Amino acid sequence: MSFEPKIVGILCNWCSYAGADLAGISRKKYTPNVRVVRVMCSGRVDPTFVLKAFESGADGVLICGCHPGECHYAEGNYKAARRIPLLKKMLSQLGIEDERVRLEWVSASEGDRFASIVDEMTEQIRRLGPFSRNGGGENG
Amino acid sequence: MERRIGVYICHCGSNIAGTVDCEKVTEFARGLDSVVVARDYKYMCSDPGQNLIKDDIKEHGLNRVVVASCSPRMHEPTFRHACQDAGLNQYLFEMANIREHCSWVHEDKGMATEKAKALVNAAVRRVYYHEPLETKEVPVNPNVLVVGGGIAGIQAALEVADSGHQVYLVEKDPSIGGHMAMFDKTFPTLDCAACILTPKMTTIGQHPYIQLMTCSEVEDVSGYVGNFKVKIRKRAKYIDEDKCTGCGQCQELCPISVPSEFDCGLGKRKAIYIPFPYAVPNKAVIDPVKCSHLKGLAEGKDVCRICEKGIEKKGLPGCEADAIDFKQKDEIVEVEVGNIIVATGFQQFDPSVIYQYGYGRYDNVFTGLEFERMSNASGPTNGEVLLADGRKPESIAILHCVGSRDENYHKYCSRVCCMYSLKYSHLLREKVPEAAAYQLYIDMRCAGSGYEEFYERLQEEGVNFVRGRAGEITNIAERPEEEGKLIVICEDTLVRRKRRIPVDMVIMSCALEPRADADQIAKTFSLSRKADGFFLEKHPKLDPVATMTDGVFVVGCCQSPKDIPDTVAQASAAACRALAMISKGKVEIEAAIAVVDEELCAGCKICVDLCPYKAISFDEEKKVSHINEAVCKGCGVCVAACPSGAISGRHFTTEQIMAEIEGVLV
Amino acid sequence: MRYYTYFPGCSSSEGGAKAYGWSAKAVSKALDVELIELDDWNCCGSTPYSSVEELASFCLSARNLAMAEKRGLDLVTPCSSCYVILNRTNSHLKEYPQLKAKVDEAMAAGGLEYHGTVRVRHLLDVFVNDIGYDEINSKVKINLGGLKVAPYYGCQMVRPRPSFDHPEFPQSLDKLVASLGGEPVPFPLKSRCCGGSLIISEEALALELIAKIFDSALSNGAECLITPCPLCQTNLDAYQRRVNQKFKTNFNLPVLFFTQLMGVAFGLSDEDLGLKTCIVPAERVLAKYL
Amino acid sequence: MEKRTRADTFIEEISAIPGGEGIRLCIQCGTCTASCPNADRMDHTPSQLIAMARAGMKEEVLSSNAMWHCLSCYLCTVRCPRGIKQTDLMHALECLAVREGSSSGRTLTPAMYRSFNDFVYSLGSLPEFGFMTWFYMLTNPLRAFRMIPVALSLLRHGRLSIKARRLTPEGTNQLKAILDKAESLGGAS
Repeated sequence: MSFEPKIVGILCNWCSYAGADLAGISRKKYTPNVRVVRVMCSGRVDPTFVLKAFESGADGVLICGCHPGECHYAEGNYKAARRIPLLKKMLSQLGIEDERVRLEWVSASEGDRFASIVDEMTEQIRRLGPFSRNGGGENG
Repeated sequence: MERRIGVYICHCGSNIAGTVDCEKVTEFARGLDSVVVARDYKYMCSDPGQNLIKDDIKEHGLNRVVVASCSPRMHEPTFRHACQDAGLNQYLFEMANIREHCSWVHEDKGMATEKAKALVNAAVRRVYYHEPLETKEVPVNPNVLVVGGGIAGIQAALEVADSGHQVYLVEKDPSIGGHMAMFDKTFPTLDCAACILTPKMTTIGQHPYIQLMTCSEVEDVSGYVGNFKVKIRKRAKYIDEDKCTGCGQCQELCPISVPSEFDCGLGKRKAIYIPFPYAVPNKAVIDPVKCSHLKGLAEGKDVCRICEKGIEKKGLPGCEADAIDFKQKDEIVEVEVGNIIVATGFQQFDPSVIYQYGYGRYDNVFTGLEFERMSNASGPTNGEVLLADGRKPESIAILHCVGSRDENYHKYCSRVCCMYSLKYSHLLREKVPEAAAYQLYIDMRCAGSGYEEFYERLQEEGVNFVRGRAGEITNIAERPEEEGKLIVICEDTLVRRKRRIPVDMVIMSCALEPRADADQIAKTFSLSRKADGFFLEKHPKLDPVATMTDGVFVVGCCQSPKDIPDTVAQASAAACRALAMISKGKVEIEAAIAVVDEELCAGCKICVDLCPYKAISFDEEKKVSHINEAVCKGCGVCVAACPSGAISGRHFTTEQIMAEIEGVLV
Repeated sequence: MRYYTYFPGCSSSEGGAKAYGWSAKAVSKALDVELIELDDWNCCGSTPYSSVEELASFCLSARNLAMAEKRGLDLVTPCSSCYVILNRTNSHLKEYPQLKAKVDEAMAAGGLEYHGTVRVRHLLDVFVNDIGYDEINSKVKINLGGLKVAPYYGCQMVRPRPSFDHPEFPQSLDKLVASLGGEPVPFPLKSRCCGGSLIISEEALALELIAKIFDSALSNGAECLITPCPLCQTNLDAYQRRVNQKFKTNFNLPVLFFTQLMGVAFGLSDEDLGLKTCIVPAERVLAKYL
Repeated sequence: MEKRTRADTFIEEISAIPGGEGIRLCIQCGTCTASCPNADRMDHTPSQLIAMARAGMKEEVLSSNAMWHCLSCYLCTVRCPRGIKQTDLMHALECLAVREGSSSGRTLTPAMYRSFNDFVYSLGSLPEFGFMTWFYMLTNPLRAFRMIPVALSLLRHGRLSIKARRLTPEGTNQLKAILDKAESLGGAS
């Protein structure tokens, strides 16, 4: 039985969550490894959410927001665009592989895109192996 | 206070139950902390389904409710109301999306069920921390802003104004009328566009409840549903509108003539001009880019001004109404409205990028709009269909799907081209009866009342229908009969032969595409755009005129290509939505907003600049930030940014989100 | 000095277009471009192979690409056919994983692997985009003023997308001619097919197409044609007489490689350019520039 | 698992070849035919070929001369409104035809291609003179004689080399090894 990673998806309500809904409405199939948590805007994503996720057993965290310029709240996603890279830097210093945290723009019309991102990331993390609490992946 | 949570798993017929083992999930939910009752049911959104919840709330004294079914974007309101009916605050409810995010996207029953459990668990953990919230109501400003003066904007404006509410109609061009004003006849009834449009246009001009602003554009929108503040730039026309009588004397005098936008460059206008005979307002404007006096002023010279002074030696007086005012400046107007209807329309696809069709290289290849003007009695050729050299064409080819249904340009079908192409054939038959007309089509799409009948009528009129898309248009003759002609090369896919069709004139039925400035417009009114570039409606079927931004509606071709009947229907629909809100008089505003804990606030002011809605102000006395509840939209950017954790986002508190994250990871 | 890995292709090395190879080298030298020939390269397979044995055809290209990859430079070819085939292999290997798997396996049999990192360029692309028209213009010793040239692009340098020029209305050769002082004539058929390799099996067709091309060039006042494709050059030059026989025409249009024309403008010697190999003599129109 | 119709499997066969996958997207607009310099010589137009394939007319499609008349000028490919790689599709059909041994008798192209490939296989490079004569002898000696003027003028201008460029022995073996392996792996699909 191959390793099934647990990935927390934090999606903004207006674009990405709607995009994920569209994937469902159009019956697009993708791996069940991502479990979605809804926030109003990717700008709401507090770096501690990501840490919390890893602490409570996640192998990866996927954050999705509206495309730049399309944020329902004008510019929240720009905030995310600035915060998440900082966070990733910090994580890498903790020995957590870069691929375990991913920030993507998914619009309400991009159901297919959401699905393929999920499949892709799941595959990536399968390769990385499970995230072990004591810093970094087992092979990292 | 003790938490008493009820959990309800929906089968959604087989939509969920087909992939997720609902009984197992229910069983799992029963075992969760603080859950006092868990049930599964065929259709939770049905009345009996909702009654299950209501009864349990009363019987088991539930104080938190979780429903696991479809997307909250679908039925959250339904279940919130159910809770409210049973006397439970609607914010003590949480939804788990086990359809769109689970049963519909996974095939493995086992894994889907596991995921469903996790999502339910997360919802239960989250709802544990939910707090009752009171939604506030604010009054709705009864004024309405309509942006764009095409048929869509005109219709919407009239609907609202006729109900006795103030409308501000903003149009960037000197006259309203939009594309429809350029058309000659309209399909399938063939009534003349002007005849049915001009009455509406004049009404707009005279309507006591409509303030029309032409040569104007919306620069900034602030505020929120029911209470928008709008900044409008009125560009200088260099004409005193109150004085101008529209006599047209000035444009007779003006020595500068330039291609007319209204006639698609086939005709000319002056630097001072009235856009077209039935323009509304029927007043002159000066084109600052072309007017030699205004250009002179820039270099400190005082030239021309013939329109103002007239030509003495010829005894021609200048503007007798003394309406010309070269000193006029742009002005910024601010208005307050409760609802905004965006009707900014489309632009015609520029076929010159399809090199092999030769538009711009061959004189006698025309766009649809050019042909509309040509066949219009008030147009540049007085309604005669003429070749560039003035001859009458003996044969004409009409090309469908130019820029539409084409991976290289626009994938979508522009919906109206088949019909207006048929209309062109009919007009040609009227104006050059002896000429042969060819229609090169891929599929004839005539879905609409009276449309298929119109197609049949044209077949009877003897149009040559060729089922095939033109590959290219060339002027290189290979046979004598091709000399001096344009040769349309295509496959007649019904006889399976390559054909070279020599014609005198080619008309291209060009795609309708999003306006070049659609992106700017989207930003101004915080709209989203679809993959094809048109504005995104709230729901493609059930909410086609509303948008993700409450109080802002989209109608007409800025939302997707459509014909006049559909546009008018949509415009009326949007007006009705706005009026509904106006007649209700008040609107609920989001309770899930951010609040500052003044005890914790360190007064660092980081949040103040972060807020995209300028909802946060700084209280200099108390040295703390303050959030305007009416303006805050609850995006949570400030919450995530506050270094001292003084700001919390109601209904999306860190506590709640953390609990949910923990929850999905069982 | 700019460095590139050079893939001459069969025709421009030992084949019918030797002169193309010579002039390409000479002109490159003048432009400080160093073309380092790929050792032991093999035929790209051209159209015939990809038509009959698809997998083998990709392997043929892949071998060349794999060897070029070791060098880490752009792979430059003067031959439009090689250009399209090598590029096609690149894009197909990216697009079709199952194909890549097979090619990898076959390559392994020859002890090679290809990772898909080689950028395949056409010589013309390098000249006009890496070097640039101004630079080229600065090297002109004999201004070609008054020479009316029809730039014939052929198909496979500009199609399919993506290429470095417009697929139906390319401009690079026109601009090149202008930068040499010459006068590019309007030429509607500039990127239409000359019959390609089918000249051998479907001569009648090819001759027809060639005749049309000459017609279009001549009617727009061309004195000669230039081309970036060995096959086009052979067809238009070597078969011009057959065209005249077949259609009772008397075309007498020299067909040069664009590198030969550049060489003339740069004042390079004839043995560097091999003008003598033109079957329709070019001296007549070039006389005043030689 | 519902039973597949014959049409289905033929389409799948084509779709499996790189470039063939587009066949399902065709809207039969005929742009490819209209753009093809050689459509008039084809027994079926390019778009018709697609329609036939989708109707499962395998024999008719593979014995057609249409794909063998393709000049690989890619005009259809850049113009196709559905982004179908028509030229590649034609090549795919050629390969299938060869694989099924049902290539058209009405054109010499397959023969020409084959002799071309034989040369490349054995030499790793193409001696045009040898190749041309070989081809004409193979197909129609008379045409060879008609070609003598062309050949001679090429020769006279030093443009036909009798001796072929050869790869190094190692290179030749390496190439053979690769091609043999490829052979053993079957088609590109």
